[in-house]
Amino acid sequence: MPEMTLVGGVNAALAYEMAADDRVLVFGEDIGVNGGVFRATEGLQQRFGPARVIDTPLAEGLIAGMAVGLAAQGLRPVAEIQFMGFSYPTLDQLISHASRLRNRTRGRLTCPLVLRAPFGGGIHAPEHHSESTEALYAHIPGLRVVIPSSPARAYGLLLGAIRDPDPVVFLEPKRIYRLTKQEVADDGEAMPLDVCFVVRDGTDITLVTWGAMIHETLQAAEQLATKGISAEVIDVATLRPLDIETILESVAKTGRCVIIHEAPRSGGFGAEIAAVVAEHGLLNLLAPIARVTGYDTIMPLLKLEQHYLPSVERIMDTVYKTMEFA
Amino acid sequence: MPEMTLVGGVNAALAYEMAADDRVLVFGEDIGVNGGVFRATEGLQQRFGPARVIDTPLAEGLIAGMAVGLAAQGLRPVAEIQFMGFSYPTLDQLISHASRLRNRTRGRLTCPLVLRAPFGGGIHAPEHHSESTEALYAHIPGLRVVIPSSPARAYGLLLGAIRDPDPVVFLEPKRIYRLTKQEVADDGEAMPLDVCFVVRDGTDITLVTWGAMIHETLQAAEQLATKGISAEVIDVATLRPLDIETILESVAKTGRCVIIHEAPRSGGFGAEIAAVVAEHGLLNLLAPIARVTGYDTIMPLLKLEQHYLPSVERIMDTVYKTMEFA
Amino acid sequence: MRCVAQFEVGYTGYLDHELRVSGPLPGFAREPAQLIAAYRAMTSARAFDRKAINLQRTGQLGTFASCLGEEAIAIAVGLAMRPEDVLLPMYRHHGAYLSRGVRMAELLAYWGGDERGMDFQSVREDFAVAVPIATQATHAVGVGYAFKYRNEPRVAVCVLGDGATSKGDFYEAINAAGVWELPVVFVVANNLWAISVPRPLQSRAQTLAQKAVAAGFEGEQVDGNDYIAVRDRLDQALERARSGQGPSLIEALTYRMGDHTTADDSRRYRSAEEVEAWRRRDPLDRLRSYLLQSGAWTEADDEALQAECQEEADQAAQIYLERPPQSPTSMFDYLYERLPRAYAEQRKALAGPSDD
Amino acid sequence: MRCVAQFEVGYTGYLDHELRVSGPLPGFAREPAQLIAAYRAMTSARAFDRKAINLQRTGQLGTFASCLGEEAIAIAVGLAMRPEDVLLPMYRHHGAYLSRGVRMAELLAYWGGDERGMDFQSVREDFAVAVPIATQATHAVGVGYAFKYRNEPRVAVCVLGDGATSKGDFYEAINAAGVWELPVVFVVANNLWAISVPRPLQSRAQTLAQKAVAAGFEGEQVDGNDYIAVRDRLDQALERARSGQGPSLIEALTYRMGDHTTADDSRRYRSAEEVEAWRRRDPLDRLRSYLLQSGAWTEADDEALQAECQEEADQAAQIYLERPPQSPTSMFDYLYERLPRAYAEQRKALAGPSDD
Ligand SMILES: Cc1ncc(C[n+]2csc(CCOP(=O)(O)OP(=O)(O)O)c2C)c(N)n1
Ligand SMILES: Cc1ncc(C[n+]2csc(CCOP(=O)(O)OP(=O)(O)O)c2C)c(N)n1
Ligand SMILES: [Mg+2]
Ligand SMILES: [Mg+2]
Repeated sequence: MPEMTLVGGVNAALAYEMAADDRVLVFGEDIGVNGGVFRATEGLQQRFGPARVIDTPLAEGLIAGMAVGLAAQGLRPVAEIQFMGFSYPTLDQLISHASRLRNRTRGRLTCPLVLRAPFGGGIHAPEHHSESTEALYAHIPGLRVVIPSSPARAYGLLLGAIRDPDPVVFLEPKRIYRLTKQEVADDGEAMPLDVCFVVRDGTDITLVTWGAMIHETLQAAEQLATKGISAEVIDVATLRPLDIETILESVAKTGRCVIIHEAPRSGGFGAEIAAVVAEHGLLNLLAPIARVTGYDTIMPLLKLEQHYLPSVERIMDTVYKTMEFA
Repeated sequence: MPEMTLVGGVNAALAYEMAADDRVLVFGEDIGVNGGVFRATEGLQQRFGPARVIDTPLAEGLIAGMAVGLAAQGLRPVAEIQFMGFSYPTLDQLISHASRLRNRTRGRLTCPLVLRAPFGGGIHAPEHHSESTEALYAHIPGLRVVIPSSPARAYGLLLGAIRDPDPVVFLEPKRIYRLTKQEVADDGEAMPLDVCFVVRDGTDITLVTWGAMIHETLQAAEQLATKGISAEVIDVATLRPLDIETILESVAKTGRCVIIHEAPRSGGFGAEIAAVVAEHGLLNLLAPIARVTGYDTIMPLLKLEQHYLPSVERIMDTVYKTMEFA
Repeated sequence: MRCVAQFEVGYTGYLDHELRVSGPLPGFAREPAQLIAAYRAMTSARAFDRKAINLQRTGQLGTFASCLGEEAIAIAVGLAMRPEDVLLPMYRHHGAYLSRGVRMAELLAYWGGDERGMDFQSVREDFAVAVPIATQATHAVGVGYAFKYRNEPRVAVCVLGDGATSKGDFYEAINAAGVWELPVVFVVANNLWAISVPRPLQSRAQTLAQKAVAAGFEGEQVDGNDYIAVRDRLDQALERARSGQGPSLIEALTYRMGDHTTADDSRRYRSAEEVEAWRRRDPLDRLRSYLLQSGAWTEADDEALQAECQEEADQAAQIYLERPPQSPTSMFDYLYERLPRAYAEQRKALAGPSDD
Repeated sequence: MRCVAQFEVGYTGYLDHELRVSGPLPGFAREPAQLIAAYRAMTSARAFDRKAINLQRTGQLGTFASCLGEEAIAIAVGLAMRPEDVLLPMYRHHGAYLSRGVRMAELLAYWGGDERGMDFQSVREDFAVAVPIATQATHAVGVGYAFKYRNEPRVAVCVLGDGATSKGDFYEAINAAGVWELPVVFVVANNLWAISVPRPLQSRAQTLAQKAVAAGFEGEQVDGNDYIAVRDRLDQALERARSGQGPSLIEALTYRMGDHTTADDSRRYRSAEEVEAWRRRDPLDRLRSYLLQSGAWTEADDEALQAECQEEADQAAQIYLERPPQSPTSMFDYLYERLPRAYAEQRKALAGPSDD
């Protein structure tokens, strides 16, 4: 089995599906000859030609809109937005069209598109290159919002996304694009887009997170283990539709829940998870639901970004407080 | 004191502030000669001239971007987006610039703009004319998001918004634009943009809502009173920054909390309120926090829209369930 | 300064409102049957329009956007296209759908607030009405790309208003269609108003056709109230697109004779004189007078046609009004191919205890 | 087809890379002092560039976008503008800021990841670097509108890349500037690449200057590596804008001699030959050779200048590196004029027990 990084998983999934299905087109800015600024599409244009791996003009609204047109025509467009910070011009097309095409036409037209974008901070990038605005996308009915946090899940979930008959926003945690390698079978096996993954079993507290924060959360869980605290870690993976059962089951077991995300706290997707637990799991709770998140500020430029991102320490502190609650 | 409708309150606030401050410019589509499709700007162009009351080309991105430019130049732009469903092309400017100008330049440039848009369903309008996507705006640090739900609050909060030194998204519940009249002193008195309003006192349960749903919520509260249930009703009014104290105080008193909004449930702003209560008010809770919301679907065309909107009945049902919880 | 590039915008009109004919007519216009077919379609579209406004006035339809005065464009688009082409319409030109086979009752359903209206039974690849202005323009790029990619001799036709040409989407689309030389025809129905905003406040460009210069292909103007001219230029543009010669932009000069929609009162912002002046250029009157004058059509034919079209619209209204409503739960049934279990409970709550 | 509109795009170049002079030079170019001042500014900007790349390579600066090869545009913009004009820059043309009085250490702070860098002490109404492509174009409309509204003889200058001209924002901005005849000059620095995407993939338009046709005003091309030409055309455009004659679009033809940014490797997508061919058109070399040839400048002058500029950049780096860091809590202090109490606790948590 080949060893893959997370971005390697993305690349392998794209290559696999392009080879298997000539309806799959990949496009975006700098994704052709250059292979994408993160090399997610490396080698694809060489292999599949410029008609299927298309460098577009610099226009994100166009990219989203043409994806809708291609999808309605039965193709399988996979568009790349270079950074999430440049994805906002796509929102109109996603909200007004991609998410609605099927409903609007009662199934006559459909919109099986994938819009990929790297997201999150911590790579010392310039302004607007470190956003985590997944909550905006996750609030839109008709979309799926999927975030892989390991090479295997990047591969499997992206295949699932491309094959899904409905529009998928696929957000890639760029901070961990190359952080770890993992053996992943390049077997074309897709993963489901409606489940959370329990990535570490535990009994004392449930830590819920997604994207790059999985990394800090698992580190925290390991350190907590040495202090005798057994943390269960859930990778949400698909924010819409949300697999609340897996989260509620875990909280039913542990009685405590901490949600960790990079995005600003207020109105972040952690709120939805907290709300669901507060609505359906209240009686199981032994302590308040806590959130460890980015602050309600503008993501700082690189000199201060590490102060913005939730750290292992901040997670541990909150876990301690939650454990001590009585 | 003049009697005003909610949209009349908007119009009066605009007129007052334009007369008082010649830095105030009003612009958008059809807001000049036509006075806006809802007549919110009626009479302003006649009174203040086309240089201050400007019909723009049909381009919402332009409207938002030029507002940023005007604001940075020390003017007080008040832009109208004709319907919230057409506001998505403004998101890039709001997220990437309006909310950040002050922070990016450490206060050298600032962005005192107001972006007004009618929102919400129930007026039998065509597709895209019934949206409630306030949660998208409310997740953006650096913005204020304000929603009036009475003529007096429309007047006072809009004055507050125009005078605020930072960008404000001002969402007007169009379903109740003309529903009620109220005596409002046209005295230029602004209301604060960081408080929730307790619009009905009660002791048994806290109902939290905003915008047009205030109407159904107050109706529900009245009917509940006849059944011996005393409901406190909070109009959130400003979603960002959120006045959590007022909400927590009320829940501390009542022990029960139902949040009502028109927007789709998942990732709606109700989640944030539930999360805050679950984090800081857990011990006071006698029952799970419930949400009565629009469904996680596309707002239907007019034939079915009444099935989508939370009704008095749905609110009452949820209140009963919450009251009966033991 | 050395001149490095030069551009021209042409204008085509064959039959003006005083029935003066310029130049030799294109072939199709010399066949009375073809013109009569177009005139029938225009008349039918206008009857539909009248009926829809009536239904709206009597509370049986939602807000409706009338096509009054723009039927020559709508019908020319519909008739110039082949069934396998794809239409990406705005909300106004019902006649284009109708002449492509969409049924009146289907369109009424849509404007009556029933999603099934856009699940029409013919031309099933045509796009639904685009309400957010100009957003359909980039869809047309995708559709055109799909045709080109699959090597299909098909054309995407995207119709927009004058107001729509101010929006970035329009520009991004024409620019991309130029780059990839896509089989897309952009038709700008310039009816001089975008709700209350007159054409000069949309752009200082003397013509909207010249917007194509920015995208590196040709734009042209046509008399939008002259069916012959619109149809002729569309035929050429579609043929160019179909044979791999890339995109075109046609600005059709017309006038919105009615209010913007039934929710609008255009007397607030424009003069009765202006409306009256354009009434004399009514595209239906023009074609009818021309046909009557040519002898291929008689007053009796016309009376019969009017009655026929009225009848057709009445029947469509009947079908529309008698259609059983959708179940409220249908709002969940087309959200995704299969409803995710996360929303099953919401659907159940909406259905209520009795329902499914 | 009748022709109803015609357009032309002109091109201006005075001094080409083989030092051939065309036409009579504009007045300023006949004063050696003026050209020397420009050459100094260009040399200084290049030294800044070199220093910044060095700092980045040694881990002391963030990702940096080099201006190498585009200094004639940057400096012409900076010197053509008056202090009271407002610059709306993209991220690349540091020289424009520098020649308007922004200090090198300030710019280094910004590129080093410190927000204080955009709180520069001169030209305080200039906009900050716009990272999201073309978003500054509509800001320029607002700024221009403010000038016109207040009757101030000031000009907004908006600089964009070739890639930026594909974006709807650019188009919406030029269109609106046309409608309101605003005092805005749009400068497109066409360096033939947008990261790895070559100019022909951005648009089929033969020139980017002709994009202005879509907005109803004139666009023109200029040799962007010829300081004299860029400055001359900018002077004219600014003068027109200042005197109420509305907006202009200038496409300056140049070449990005370096990588897109320090995070890019341009060898992946373009040939060494192409880069080499453009190296011979280097705008600094051209102006230096011309000045040397004219006798107004000597090799000794040049050596002194190089040393001086190097020294200036070194000193700026020193100031930058020695500046005490911001407190982490500063991320809350410029979010709103006054921090809403909703976020007070977050700020406190960040500050930690010891801090304020
Ligand atoms: C993006 C967007 N903004 C605003 C509106 C509201 N609106 C509906 S129609 C219209 C005017 C459109 O004018 P034009 O493109 O000329 O088409 P016409 O209605 O004249 O046929 C406006 C502003 C909209 N539907 N979409
Ligand atoms: C809206 C947006 N999309 C994508 C990017 C990423 N990006 C940064 S620079 C660039 C290319 C810009 O090219 P051009 O406008 O020609 O300017 P140049 O860098 O060549 O000076 C891209 C795609 C961005 N900054 N903003
Ligand atoms: Mg129009
Ligand atoms: Mg470039």
